[in-house]
Amino acid sequence: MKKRGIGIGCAWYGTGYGNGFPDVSSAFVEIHDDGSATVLTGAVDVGQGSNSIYAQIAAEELGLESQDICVYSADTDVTPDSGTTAATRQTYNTGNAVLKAVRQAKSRLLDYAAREFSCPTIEGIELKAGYIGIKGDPSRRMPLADMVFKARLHGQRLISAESSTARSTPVDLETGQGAPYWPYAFGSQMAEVEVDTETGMVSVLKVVAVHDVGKAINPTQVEAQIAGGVAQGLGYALLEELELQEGRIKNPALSSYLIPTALDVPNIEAFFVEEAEETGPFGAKGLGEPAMLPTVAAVINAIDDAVGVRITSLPATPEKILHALAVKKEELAKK
Amino acid sequence: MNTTVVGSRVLREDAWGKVFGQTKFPADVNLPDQIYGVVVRSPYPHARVREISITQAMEMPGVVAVLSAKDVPHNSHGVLFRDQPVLADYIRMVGDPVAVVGAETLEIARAAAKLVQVDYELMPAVFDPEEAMLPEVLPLHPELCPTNILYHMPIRRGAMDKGWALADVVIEQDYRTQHIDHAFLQPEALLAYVDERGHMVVQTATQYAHYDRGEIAHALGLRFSQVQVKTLAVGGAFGGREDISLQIIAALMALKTLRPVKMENTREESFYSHSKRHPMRMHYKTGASKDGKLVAMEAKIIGDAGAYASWSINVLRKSAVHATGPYEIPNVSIDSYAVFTNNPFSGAMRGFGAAQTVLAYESQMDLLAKELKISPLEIRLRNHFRVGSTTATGQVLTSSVPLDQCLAKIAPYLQKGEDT
Amino acid sequence: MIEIKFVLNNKPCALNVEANERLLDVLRNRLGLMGTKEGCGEGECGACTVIIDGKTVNSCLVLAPQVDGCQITTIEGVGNRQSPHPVQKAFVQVGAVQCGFCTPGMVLSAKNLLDKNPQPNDKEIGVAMSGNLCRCTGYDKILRAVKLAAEEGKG
Amino acid sequence: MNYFQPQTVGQAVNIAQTFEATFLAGGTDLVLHMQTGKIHPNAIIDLGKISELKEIKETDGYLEIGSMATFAELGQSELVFQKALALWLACQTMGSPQIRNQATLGGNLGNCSPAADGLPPLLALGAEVRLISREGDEVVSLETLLSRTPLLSQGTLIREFRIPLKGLQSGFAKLGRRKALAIARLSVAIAIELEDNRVGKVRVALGAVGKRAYLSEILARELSDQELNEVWIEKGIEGVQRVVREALGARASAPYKREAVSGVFREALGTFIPEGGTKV
Repeated sequence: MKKRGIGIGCAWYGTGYGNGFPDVSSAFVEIHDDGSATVLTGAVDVGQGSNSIYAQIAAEELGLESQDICVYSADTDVTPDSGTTAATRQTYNTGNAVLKAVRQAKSRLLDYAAREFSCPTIEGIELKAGYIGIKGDPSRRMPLADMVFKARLHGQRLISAESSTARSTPVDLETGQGAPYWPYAFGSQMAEVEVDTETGMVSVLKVVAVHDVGKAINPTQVEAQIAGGVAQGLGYALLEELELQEGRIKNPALSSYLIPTALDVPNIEAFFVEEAEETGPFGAKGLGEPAMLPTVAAVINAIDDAVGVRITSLPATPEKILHALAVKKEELAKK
Repeated sequence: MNTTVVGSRVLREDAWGKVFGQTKFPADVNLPDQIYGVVVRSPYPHARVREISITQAMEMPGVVAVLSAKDVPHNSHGVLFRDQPVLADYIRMVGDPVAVVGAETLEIARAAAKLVQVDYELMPAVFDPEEAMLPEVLPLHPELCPTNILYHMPIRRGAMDKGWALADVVIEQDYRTQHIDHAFLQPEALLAYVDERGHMVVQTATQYAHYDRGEIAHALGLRFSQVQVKTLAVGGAFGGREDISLQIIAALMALKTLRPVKMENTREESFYSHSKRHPMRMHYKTGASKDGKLVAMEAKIIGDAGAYASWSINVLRKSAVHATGPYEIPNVSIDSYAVFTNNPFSGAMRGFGAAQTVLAYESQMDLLAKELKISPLEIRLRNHFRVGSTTATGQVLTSSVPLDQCLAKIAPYLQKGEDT
Repeated sequence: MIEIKFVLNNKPCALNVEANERLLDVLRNRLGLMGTKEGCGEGECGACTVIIDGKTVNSCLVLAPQVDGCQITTIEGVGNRQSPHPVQKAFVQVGAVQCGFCTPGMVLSAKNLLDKNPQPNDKEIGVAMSGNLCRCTGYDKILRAVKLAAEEGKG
Repeated sequence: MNYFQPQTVGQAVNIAQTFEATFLAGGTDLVLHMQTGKIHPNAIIDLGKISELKEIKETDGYLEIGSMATFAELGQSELVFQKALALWLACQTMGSPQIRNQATLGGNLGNCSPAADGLPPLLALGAEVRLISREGDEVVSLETLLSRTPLLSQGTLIREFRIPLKGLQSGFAKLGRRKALAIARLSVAIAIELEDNRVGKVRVALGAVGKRAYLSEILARELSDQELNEVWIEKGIEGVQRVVREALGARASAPYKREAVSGVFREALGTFIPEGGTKV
């Protein structure tokens, strides 16, 4: 018989290195004569799309389009150190560094523009849709490129270097008390499973995942991170296990160390909650790791809901499930 | 805040190169006159290398060099401690690299690697972290810590006796998680060469080019300014590319031979050359009052660090800090341990210590809910963190704690279909 | 050495190969077509997928002499920046690309599916993509991209 | 290494008589084994260009399947669907699309892994195998062939499979760890003569419970010539569990497999008996 169950899982995750370890990211920015710009950071884009996030941050701040920004990263001869692409820190940390650097270069441009427009403060200047001009007076504006070029002829170079450091303190060694991470990210997922009571096989029918991202800088990438996290969570819950014998790996191959295929991952509904994190770039915080956390719990709890057995060791293999069902049957018989 | 580009579904520029197959991963770059490096790895989990004989391998036509521990200027690397050898003469895990062969073709390098004769003096090994914690077990890193307990983190908050006195329901349970591999799709690969400036250039896929540069420079005795790590496209990482894998070995070969060196792991080699997710044993005891409020929790968490420290301290710290789950519990006692064994070394992996404890704390929540005859959603609603909540480490969450909003969004989906 | 002749991405190609050489190695090392990736070397991950005579296969499990007389399509033969294949366009638009290592194989599997079955249902899409492993995306956006490419094909 | 690519079966057999060669069918196992160094063939005879070996046709009361028919071709064949459902089903879930496009039924037999997906259906359907060697043609039942060691003598070519068309109803189910790219941990193929609710002759074959797929004579005896009803199904489940228990003995996988086989048996029945085999 195939029995269905649903489970819920919640998780939290302190992003960044934590415990007072200096968590610093850096970025260089140059605004070019044609109004495009280049961002250099040490942050490796490991496929999650950080470069594209930095392009959006820089473009937003400069009133440009994302494709006007070249992001070049992780070449030690060229780019500054931006820390590891890990700890769910690159959108937040390097995003902050990029934003600071862009603002610094931009403020030089605004200073110059304010003089050009005879505006006593840069507060009166805005960058919008490729133009630079006086706030509230659409007649007085010029293409950004023209202003940059003018500035250049006057010897101004719109370059900058900035760093951003996350807040974190070491915890007390005896009591563990302290504020080790900031910010924390939260998430909750629901899984619906179908358990075959004869074979112990678990099919995951559906996963709904809701994650707190502060601000989704790119909703598509947020959804992609969530789905990827869920799939890894499903592998963790049901399939994956390195088999060791005296320290030797018995399954060092993708045919024996099994990760989910396209048919093993169900329809995933991904949602995000945006409550701005005041210290993040445009309110954003990281999502990479949190996305995979609640899945395990949702699946294990759903198995219990379906067939009334609690699997306490991962992965929840068909063997463990059948065994637990047999034990339960025996206990019921005793009663 | 009103934004136009931020918040929009901008297309990723790099996606185009990837759909056309143009994007260069480290395996996709070559240089004229390059040689191929293949690593000889230990089949034993704990041993001393008495002697390495390279004569036979060197006699093979096409073999350019065979290097081992004695050829490494500063034979160590590591993210927290430099406790991991570049080429080992003391083996702590199966797969520890003991030598590297450089040859004109990959086939020759592979064949020659089989001819490198290593004389191992086998030593007793320990694979069970709880056994490894016993004081009489030989410590794997006496220079770091006198026993195999690399790290212990206690968290103490409130008063346990008071907490248990308030508990109407108590659930006590053991949980276990397994070793996990990152299984990124692209096995480790790189190209290392000394360029026209006389600088060491390493083109690879990593999570932290600047760290790699520092470790290469340290091991080879070069200035940071003489080492360039250039990151090509990274075929997935998930924490598995944080530690050094082949970077220093390839750079060493390039330095010694002054030839470009190409290295590419097979999938099997890949399994042996990066870290694993820590398996954890977790003992949990959680108490709630009959109104469904969590009042006390005790947890003991033992993480198998394997053969090297890597990020184990940080990982087990993260386990401890997150062990309560996103719930307010006034009385908490948590102890987490990172323990050396002769298993493959554990390190960073997506979730980083917070992934294991989810199994335990969320199972406890459902078990408590069942005892209290309230729904799994209800028990979470009664306990979850809010702005102003205090965590087990005493940290006050001052802003952006929208777990309530997450749960509100999930709630309508908590209905199941029919059995079949 | 064995002389083989085949049509590669619509161009005739002739070369001498060893009997035990894999097609994957010939494509990458002899012909410089680096879009075909090796992820596992055992036909499990699908990163080395190519299309031979209208069928997707893992080029790590094909001996080069086997393709004598065949038509081969690699990722380099599918679309370019001026005129991307609808599948490639959909992958970019939907956001189905993360690290990109599995992407060439995924694109070829999707293209082959749509060549044979322009209006596949969800099940058929899932099955067609099940021989290509991905560790980043959770397949969600990939399956959506294939669906989108099929829908675009309708018009 | 010599590499031959004959155009006809005759040429292939001639080459095999001259050289100590290994036949290359789809290559999904052979190429892998060559790569890992498990096999070092002296010479290879690539059967891929022999079109007569790819034929799937009905002649004289037999479904004839050339040894080089791929799992994809079989899985897309209307004829196989109509006449040999168990085999057709096995072809849907074997490996992945890429593997099914390459792997052949003949290769599946030649490699003869314990979990070979194609063999239990062929056994259940009573398939014969036509072999060609220097001694000449031989038609042998698959069951008999699978009892030989080695399976095939040097230079023997698997020419075709012949499934007698006796109007058997058949079904198949396999248990893997995941839904694609799964090696069978258990597979069950069932073929029965079915008239109304009366079961005639029954053949049950199992995969992944021994060194090679095998046909259970005991089950055939116990389940033939009866009413098809709940009792019969439960009897089948009990029987198949007993067979698995005996076959696996003290192996680590035994406790799980002998339990799980009941679900696989039921699912296999459900593939050709309505109501999933749970109700009749």
